[in-house]
Amino acid sequence: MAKTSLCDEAEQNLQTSLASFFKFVLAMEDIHALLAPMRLPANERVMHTLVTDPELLDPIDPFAPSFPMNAARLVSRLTKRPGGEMVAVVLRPCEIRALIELVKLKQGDMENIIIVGIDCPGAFKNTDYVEFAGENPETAAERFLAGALSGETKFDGGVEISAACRACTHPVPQGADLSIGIFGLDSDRQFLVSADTEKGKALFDRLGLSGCDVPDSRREAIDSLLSVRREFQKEMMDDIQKKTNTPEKLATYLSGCINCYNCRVACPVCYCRECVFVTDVFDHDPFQYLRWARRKGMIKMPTDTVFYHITRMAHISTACVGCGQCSNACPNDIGLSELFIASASTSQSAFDYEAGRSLEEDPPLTVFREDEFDDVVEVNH
Amino acid sequence: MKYIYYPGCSLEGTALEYNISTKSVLGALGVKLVELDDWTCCGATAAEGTSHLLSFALPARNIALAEKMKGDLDVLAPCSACYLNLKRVEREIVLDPGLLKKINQVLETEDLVLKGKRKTRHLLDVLSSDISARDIASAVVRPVNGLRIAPYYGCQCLRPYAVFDDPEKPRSMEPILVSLGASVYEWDMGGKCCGASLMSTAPEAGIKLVAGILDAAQDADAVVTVCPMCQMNLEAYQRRASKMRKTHYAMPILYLPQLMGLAMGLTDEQIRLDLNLCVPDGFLHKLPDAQAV
Amino acid sequence: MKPKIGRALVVGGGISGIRAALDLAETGYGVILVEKAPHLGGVLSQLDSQFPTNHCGMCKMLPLVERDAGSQYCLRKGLFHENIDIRMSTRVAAIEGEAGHFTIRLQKQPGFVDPDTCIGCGMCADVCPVAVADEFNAGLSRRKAVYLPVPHMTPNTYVIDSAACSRCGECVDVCPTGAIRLFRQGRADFGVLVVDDEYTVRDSIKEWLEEEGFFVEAAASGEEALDAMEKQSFKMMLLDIKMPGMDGVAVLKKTMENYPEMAVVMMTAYATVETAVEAMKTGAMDYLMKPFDPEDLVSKVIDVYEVREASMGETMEAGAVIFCGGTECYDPSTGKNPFGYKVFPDVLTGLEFERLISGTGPGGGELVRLSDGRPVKTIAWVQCVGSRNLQLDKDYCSGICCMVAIKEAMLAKERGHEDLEATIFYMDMRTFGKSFQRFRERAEKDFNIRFTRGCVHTISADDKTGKLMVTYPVEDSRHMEAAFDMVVLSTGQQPAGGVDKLAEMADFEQNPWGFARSEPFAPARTKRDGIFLAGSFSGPKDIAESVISAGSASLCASAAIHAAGGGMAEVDGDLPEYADVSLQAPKVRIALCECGATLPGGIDMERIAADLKADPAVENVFVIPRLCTVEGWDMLVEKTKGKGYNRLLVGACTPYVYTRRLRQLGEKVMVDPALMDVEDIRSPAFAYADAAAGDIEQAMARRLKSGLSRLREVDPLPKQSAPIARRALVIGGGIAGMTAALAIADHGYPVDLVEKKGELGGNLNWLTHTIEGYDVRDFFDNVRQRLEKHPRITVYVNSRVVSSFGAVGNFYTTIETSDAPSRTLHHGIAILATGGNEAETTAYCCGQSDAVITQKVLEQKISQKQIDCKSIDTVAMIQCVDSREEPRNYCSRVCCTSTLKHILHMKKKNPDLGVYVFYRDMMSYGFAETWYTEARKAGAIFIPYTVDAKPQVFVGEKGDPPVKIKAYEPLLEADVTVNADLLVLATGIVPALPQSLADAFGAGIDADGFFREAESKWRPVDSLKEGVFACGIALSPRSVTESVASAEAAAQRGLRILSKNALTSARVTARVRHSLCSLCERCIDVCPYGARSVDLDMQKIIVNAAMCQGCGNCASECPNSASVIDGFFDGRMLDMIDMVIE
Amino acid sequence: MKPAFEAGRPHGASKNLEERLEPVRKMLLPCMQCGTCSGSCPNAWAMDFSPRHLWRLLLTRNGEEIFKSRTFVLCSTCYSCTLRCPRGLPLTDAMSMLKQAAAAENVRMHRRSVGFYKSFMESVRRHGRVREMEFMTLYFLSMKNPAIPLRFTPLGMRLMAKRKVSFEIPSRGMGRLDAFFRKAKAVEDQS
Repeated sequence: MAKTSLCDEAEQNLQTSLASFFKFVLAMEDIHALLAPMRLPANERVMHTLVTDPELLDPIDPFAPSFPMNAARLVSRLTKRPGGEMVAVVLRPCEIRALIELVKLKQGDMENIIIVGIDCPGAFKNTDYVEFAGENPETAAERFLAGALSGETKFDGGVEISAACRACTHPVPQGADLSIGIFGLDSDRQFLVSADTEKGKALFDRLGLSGCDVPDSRREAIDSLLSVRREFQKEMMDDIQKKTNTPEKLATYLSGCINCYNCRVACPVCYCRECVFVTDVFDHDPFQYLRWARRKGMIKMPTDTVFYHITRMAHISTACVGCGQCSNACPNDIGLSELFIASASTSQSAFDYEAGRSLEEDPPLTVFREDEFDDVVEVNH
Repeated sequence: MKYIYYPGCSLEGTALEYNISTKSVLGALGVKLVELDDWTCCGATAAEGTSHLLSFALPARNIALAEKMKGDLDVLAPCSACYLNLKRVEREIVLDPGLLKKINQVLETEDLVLKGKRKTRHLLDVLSSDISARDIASAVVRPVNGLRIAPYYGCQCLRPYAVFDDPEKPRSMEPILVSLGASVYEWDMGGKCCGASLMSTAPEAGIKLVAGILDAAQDADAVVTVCPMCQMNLEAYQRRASKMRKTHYAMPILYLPQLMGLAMGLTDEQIRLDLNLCVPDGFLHKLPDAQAV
Repeated sequence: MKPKIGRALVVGGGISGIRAALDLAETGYGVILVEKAPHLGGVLSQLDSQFPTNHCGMCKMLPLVERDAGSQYCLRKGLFHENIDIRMSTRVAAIEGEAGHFTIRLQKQPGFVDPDTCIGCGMCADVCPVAVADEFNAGLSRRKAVYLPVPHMTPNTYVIDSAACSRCGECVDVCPTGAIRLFRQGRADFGVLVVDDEYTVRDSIKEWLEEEGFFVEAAASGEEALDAMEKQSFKMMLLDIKMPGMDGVAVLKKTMENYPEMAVVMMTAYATVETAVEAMKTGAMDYLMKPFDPEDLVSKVIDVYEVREASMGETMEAGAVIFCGGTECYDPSTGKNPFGYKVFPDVLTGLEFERLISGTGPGGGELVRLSDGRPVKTIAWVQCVGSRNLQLDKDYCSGICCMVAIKEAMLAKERGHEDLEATIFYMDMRTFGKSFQRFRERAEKDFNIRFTRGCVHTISADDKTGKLMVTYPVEDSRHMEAAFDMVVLSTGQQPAGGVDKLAEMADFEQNPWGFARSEPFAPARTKRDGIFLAGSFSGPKDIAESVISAGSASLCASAAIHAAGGGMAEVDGDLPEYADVSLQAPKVRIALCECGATLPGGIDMERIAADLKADPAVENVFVIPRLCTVEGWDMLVEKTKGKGYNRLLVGACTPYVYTRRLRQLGEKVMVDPALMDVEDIRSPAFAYADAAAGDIEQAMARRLKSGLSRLREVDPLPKQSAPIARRALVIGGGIAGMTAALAIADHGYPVDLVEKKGELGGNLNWLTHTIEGYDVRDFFDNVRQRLEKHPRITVYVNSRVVSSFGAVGNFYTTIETSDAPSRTLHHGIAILATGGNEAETTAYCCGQSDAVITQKVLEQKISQKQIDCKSIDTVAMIQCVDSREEPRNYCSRVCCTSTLKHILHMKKKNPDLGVYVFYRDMMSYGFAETWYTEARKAGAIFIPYTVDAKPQVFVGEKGDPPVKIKAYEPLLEADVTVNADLLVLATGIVPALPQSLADAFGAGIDADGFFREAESKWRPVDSLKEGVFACGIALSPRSVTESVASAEAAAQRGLRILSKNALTSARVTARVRHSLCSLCERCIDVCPYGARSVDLDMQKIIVNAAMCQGCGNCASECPNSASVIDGFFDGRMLDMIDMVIE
Repeated sequence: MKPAFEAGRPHGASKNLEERLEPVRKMLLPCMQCGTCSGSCPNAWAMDFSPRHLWRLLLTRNGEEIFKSRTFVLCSTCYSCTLRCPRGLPLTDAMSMLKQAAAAENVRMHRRSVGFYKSFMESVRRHGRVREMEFMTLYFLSMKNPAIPLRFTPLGMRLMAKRKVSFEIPSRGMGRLDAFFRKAKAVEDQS
C-alpha cells in the first residue's frame, strides 16, 4: 500500500513549493546529490543538473515543458559502475521506463539512486519550447500547466505538445520510489507525494510527511487524460501504418535521412557503445558503391539509410518507451517517434512485454520459449 | 495323383451327396482314390467333449491304418471335422511324444501302431493346391456363367492350423469358382462359425449364427461349402432361422464338388442335387442347362 | 596429420553406428563405418520427429570437440568426419584374428553409379522405364530403378537397384557426367567359354549370351576347352559335368591350376547334382541344373560379370568391431494377420504413418485416407502388434512403441484435421523412461488423446462409410465396436534379418529372443573379445538407450584397441604449415569447371570470368573443361601451384563432393584449405535451363560472387588451442562411478573417485542377484578389487565436493574428507555418478506393521534368509507406490522387474504361495516381458488398479490375517479381498544429486532432482556444459546393467577430451570485439553451452573457445556485432546476400 | 459389493472338479487378460461370462462359478480364439477340457451337451462309425425330456425321406470299439 501526502502551502506557488520540498530531500543525510531539470543560470534553458548544495535548488523546474534529452542515459552514466553515493533523480515516467530497460541491459543500476517520478503532462519539441518560453522561461511551467492540465495541447504561438507525448499512455510514474503528482489537484500550489517502494516509504517517513488519501478528482483526471491519449495514439498508429505499409512507402517516409545518427544518440535505449552502422561492417569498398549504382542505374547517397532505421527498429522495438526523443533529434523532421512507437507497440504486444514495466521481466529476445510463434517458425511442419 | 480316401461318417449319412460328388469330380479330373479299409469315426467334436485321449486315439486309428497302406500317399478327408481331427494328431504327436505313447497304448487293442508318417489333406487343399484352378477350368464344359456364389469355408479346415489358406480371410475357393465360370460373391462371412453342434446343444445360440450367415448371403445365388456340418446347419435350419427372423430364406447350400460337377457336365447321379434339402427352382433355372433350354 | 594408431570397424550405419563411429573418431581413432544399405541413418532417415520433443535433433550428436574434423550440418543429410571412412552398400564377409588385430574382409555390392561423379541431377530417373515400390516411403509411393535412396542426403547421389534394373541403358545415355556404368559396354571383353558335348546345348547358350553382348566361345569337349583357354583369355566358363573323354571335374581341376581367377559354373543334370556340389569344393563357383531357363542362365552370367567387374572385395585391419545392425519392424501381413494389414488400405504400420505425415512423404504430409483420399478425422493406434506375443514367439516388449504411438498421435493432432480424434488401444502403457510419464499425461490432458486399455482383436471394414470397425474389450468384459478412418499398427521390433549369419561369421551368440547376446553386466560385450554390440542389435532400444549403448560399445572398443597396444591417437605435429596470410589483402584465384559440354548451350565461361575479374579482389580466373575427371583435377593442381594469390574459389557442381579433395589439394599447393571453397554453379545452370544464356551466366556469376564475398572475408588466422588437465574426477562410488573410473583409468589417465559414504558400492551393497540369476555380489567384488588395485585411481571415501570452478579441460574442485584437510583437484572432466535410493513411504500402512515392507527390505530379508517362503501362504504386492503421480510423477523403471524377480524367487521356494500383484502398468520392457510371463506361469495373479481407486490396506488385529488388501477387480467386475501374510510395496527410486553439487559444476537438475541432460535423446549423458557428464541413477532410474552402459558412455564422452593434449577451438567460434561491447550480457543469457562469462575486473565478456559450438545465438543477440562468429561476420554475410540478389 | 474372491482361503468348486480344473488352470497361466478370445468368439453374446471372464475365474480359482456358467458349453470349437490369442494359448482345447470335466463329473446343468457328446460316442463305440439317427435317439433318451425330440422330428423326417438316415432302434451289446474305448479310459485314468 502506497503512502501518500498532500503538499499544500498556502503562501507558496507550485514552483517554490517544489523547490522547498527538494531542498528538504537533498538535506537528508544519506542523499548526497540530486539530479533534476533546472533552469540554467546563463540562458535559463532547462537541463538536467546534478546538485549537491540544497541552496542552489531554487531554479528546479521539473514541470517545464522542456525535454531536451531522456535522462535515463544520464542516470546510466551515473550508475553504470559503482559510484558509492546516493543520488536522488527526478525523472519523467518515460525516463524511468527507459532506465528500467537499461538496467536490465546492465547499463545502469538502481542500488544507489532514489527515483523521484513526476506526473507528466507532456512537453514540446526542443525548438518549440524555446519559442514558447520566449522571454519568460521562469513562468513557462506555470503557463504550460494552466493549459495542459485542463486538456489543452496547443498553446500560444501555435506550438503543440509533441506527438509522442500526446500519444503517451504512461503519464503517471511507475517504478519510482517517490512520486510527485499534480493531476487532479489544484495545480497552482498543490502536489501529492507518494511512496511506492520500500526505499521510498523509508524516505517518506524520514521526511516526516503526513499521510492522506488520494483525492478522487485525481483518478478522474488521469482517466480522462488517458482516454484522450489512447484515442490519439490509435489515430497516429493508423496514420503511420497507412504511410509506411510497403517498402516503397517506408523508403519515401525515411527519404530525408542523412545518416547523422542523431536519433540513435538521442534514443535512451540505444545503448551500444558504438553503433554497428559506424563500424567496419558498413565501411564499404568504393567498388561496392559503383557496383550498386551500376545494378540499378542510380543509388541514393548516403546508402543504408532505410536499412539503418529497420535495424534500429529490430534492435530497440522491444525496449522502446515511446519518449519521442528520436523525432526531437532529427534535423530533417522525419516523424520517427510515430514510426517507432507503432512498431514497438506491435512487437511488445507480440511478446506480451511492455518496455519499462518491471525489472523482473527479461527482455524477450533473451528468453527462449519453444512453443512461441509456431505459425511463423513452422518448425518441422 | 492318388490319395487314400477317408470319407468319415457324415459322408455316409447326411452328407451322402458330398461323398458321391467328391468321388465323381475327382475321378473326372483323373485323381485316383483308394478308400481306407475299415475306417472308423474320427470322434468329431464329441470325443473332445468327453475324453481327451479318445479325441486323439480315434483319428489316430485311421492314420495308423493308412500308414499300413503302400506308397507315400496322403490321406484325403473331405469332411472338415475329420480333417481337423486327423490333422491334430499329425501335429500334436510331434510336439508331445508322451501323447504318441498313450495313443499307441490304445491302438494296441487294434494291433495298430501310429508312426506319424502320413499327411492328412483337406479336399479343398487338394483342389486348390494339387490340382489348381487351371486344370479345373480345362475340365469345365458347361460354365456356370452368371452365378454369384458365396464361398463358405467354415472353421475347421482353416483353424487352428493354417495349412493352405488364410485362416481369417480365406480365398482358396475363389480361383476354383472363377474357373467354373461363376462370379465370387464378396462377403466376409466365409470363415465365420456356423454354430456347429450348438444347433443341437444350444440351438438358441446356434440359430443366430446360421441366420447371420444366411443374411449376409442374401444376394448370392448359392452358398458353396466344403464341410458337412456347415452344410447341414445352413441348409437344414433355414426354416427355423426364417421363423426367428420373420423372413423367408431359400438359399441353396451346395457342396463345392457339386457345383464343380455341374460345370464339368457330370450327370445328375454323379452330383445328386436331389439329396439337398433346399434347391429352389429359381436356382435350377439359372444353371447352364436351363439356360440352354 | 599422423596416421591413426588405432582403428575400429563399425558395422551398421543407423543411429548407434553413427554415434559409435563419431565417439571413436572424436577420441582420435580411425573408423571404418560399413552399411549394407546405400545410405546412412537407418530407420531414422525415415522418421522426422522423435518423442518427447516431437522434433528431430539428430544434429545434437555432431562432434563437439575438434569440430573442424567433421561436417557441421544436419546429420540426416549425411556424415563427414576426417577419421571416419564410410562404406555404403558394403557387407562384412569375414572377421579373423583377435582383439586388437582383426583382419576384416569387406564386400562391396556392385556400384553402377560413381558417387564421386554423380551430381544428383536426376536425369537418369526421368528416363528410367522401371518403377517399383519405394522403401523410403514404406512402399506408399513408387520410385525408379535408378533412384535416390533418401531424398534429403547430401551429397545426394543416385544408386541403381540391381534387382529392379532392366539394364536398358537409357540412363547411361542421358547422364551428363558419365557417372553411370551398367558394364554393358565391357561385356564384349568378358569372354565366356561354354563347354558341353551336346551341340544344341552349347550352341543355344552361345546364342543367348551373344545376344546379351558377351564374347562367347564354345567347346565340345574338355580337351577343346583347355586348348581354347590357351589361345584366348576367358573370365568365365560354363562347364558340363558329364562329357565323354575328359569330364567336367577333370577340366575344372586343370583350370583351377592354370587359371585360378576363372569363374566356373558347372552344368549338371539331376543325376550328377552331388558331383556338382563336390565340384564347388574344388573351386567351382556355382552350378546350374539342366534343363535351365535361358533367363536364369543369362542372369547368372550377368551377375558373375557384374560382381567381377563392379564389386570390390577389400581386406582391412581393425582393432575392434562394433555391431550396430539394428532391428527390423515386424511385418503384420505375415502370419495370421488379424488386423487386415495390406487388406484394408487404411490400416498402416507406424512407419507408414510417419511417412504419410512427413513433408517428404508420398502425399506431402497431408493426412488423408489412403482408400478414398478423404480427410482423416479419427485414428486408432493398436499397440503390441508383433510384440508380447507368445504365439509369434515374441515374448518380449519392443519397448519403444508406446512412446512412438503417443508421439504419432500428438503429431496427428497437430497436423491433421482440427477436430481429429486419436485413440490408443493398449494393454500396459509403458512409459518407463525419463520424462515419459509426464509426456503421456501431456498427451492425455493437453492433446486430448484417448487411452483405452484393451487389446484390439478384430478390424473389419464398413463398406458404407469406408471406415474401419475396431472391436475391443472394455474392462467389464463387454465388447465395444468403434469406427475409425485409419488404424495404425504399432509394430514391434524383431532381430534384423541375417543376425544368425553374422553371429556365425563373427562368432558371437544370440540370446533366446534371437538378438545378439551380450554378457552379464557388460551390455556391449559379446563372448568374443574385441567384438562389441551397440544399439537395438542386442535388444529393442529407444534413441537415448541406443546412443548410450553406442558410447558403451565405443568405450569397450577403445579399451580393446588400447589394451592391444594401439594407443589413443596423438594428433600433434605433422600438420602442414601454411603461410600466414593474415596481413595480406585478399587475392582470390578462381577456377571454373565447364562441366564437359553438358551445360545449356550458349553459356560462355569466359564472359563470366571477365565479369568476375572486374572485382579488384580477384587475382585471376581460369576455366577447366571437366574437373571431375583425373585430367581435370590435375589441371587444377597445375593451375593453382603458382603464387600471387591467397584464396581459391572453385566453381563446379555439388560442393560437398570436393570438401575432402580440397584438403589434399591444399597440402599439395600449400594453400590452407580453409581458404578454399567450392561454389555450385551447375544447379543454377539447370534451374534456369529455359532462360537465355546471358541470364544463366548472370545466375552463375551471382553464385560465384557470393562465394567470392565469403572467401574474401574468411579469417586466415590459425586456430587457438589451450592445454588441458588429462585427469578425471568421478563423484559417487556406486557401480556407475566405479565403472566410469575404471574405464578412464584403463586408458591411462588418472582418476579421482569421491564417495560420500565410508565404503564403495552404493546399492550393490544390498542387491544380490539380477532377475536373470546373475550374481551381483561376485560382480561387485570383482569391480571393487580391480578398482582398489588400479594404480591410476585414487579413492576418497567419506568425502564430498565443496566447490568447483573452471571449464572443460581445466576444472579446479575442492573436496573435503572427514578428518583430513580439504584439497583441490585439477581435472579436465567431471562425471557425476551420485546415484539414488529406494524412496521411503508411509503409504499403505508402511511402518505400522512388520507385514508391510518395501521391495528393498524384501530383497534384504531374502538374502539374509529372514523370510521362510514355505511358512507363508499369501503375498501381496503393490506397484507404483507414490510414483507416477505428482509430485513424483515418473516411473522408476526397475521396480516391476524387482517385483517379478522376487515373485519368481518365492514361487520357486514355495510353488503354492499365493501371489497377488496390484499394478497400474507392468513396466516389464524389453526381455523382462519374459519374466512377466514366467511370473504368470508360476501362478501370480496380476490385478490392475487406477490412481482413482487404489487398493485399501488394513493391518490386522490379533487373530486376523497380518494384512488385508481390498481392491476392485475390473475383469470380474467385483471387489476382491486378499488376506496376506506379507505386503510388499514398490516405492521407486529417488535421486541423490544435491543441487549444490550440480550447481558447482554448472549442471542442471530436472523437476524430479535427476541430472538434466544436454538433450534427452541425443546427448543423454552430457551436461550442456562441456566436460561435465553423468551416469547411473543420477541420470534417471536404471538397472545395474543399464548403469554400467551409461557409465561407459560417460567415460567415453570424457575420453574424447582427455585424449587431447590441448583443446583446439574450431574455425567457427564466437569472438567478442571488446571495443564495441557495451557489456549488456545478453549474449551470456542466450549461450546454450555456458561458454561465456563476464570478467568484471577486466570489464570484458570472455568466450571459452573450446566450449563454444559456434551456434551463433550470441551474434544474433548482439545488436552491434560486438559479438561475432568467425566465418560469419556481418559484413561478409551482407555482402553474400547482396551478391545473390544482384 | 460382495468380494468375488477372498484369496488365502479355500474356495471354488467341489474337490473333484477343482482337480480337473487344475491342468486347465496351469495351461492358461500365461493368460494376460487381453480379451482377444472374447472378442473373437462368435457366441460370446450368448454366454453369461465372456471367455476372458471365465479364464479369470479359473486363474483366481473360482471353479464353482465356472461350472455354474454355460460359457464353455457354448463353445462351438471354431478356433477363432485359439488362432488369435497373442499368448498362443490353446483356448479351444481349454473349453473342451472344461466340457470333459463337466462330462466326467456329470454336472447337472450341462447334461444337455454332455448327453449329446456321450450319445455320439456311444454310437461310435458300438459301430465304429456314428449312426446319426441312433445317436440322436440315444441323445433324446439321455435327456429324458420329451420336449427335445420334438424339435428334431421334422428335420429327422426330412432326412429320412432323402434316405440319408435310417431309423434304428439302438442295440445293446458288444460294440465294435469296446476294447479301444476301455483301453483309452484305462490309459487316461492312469495319468
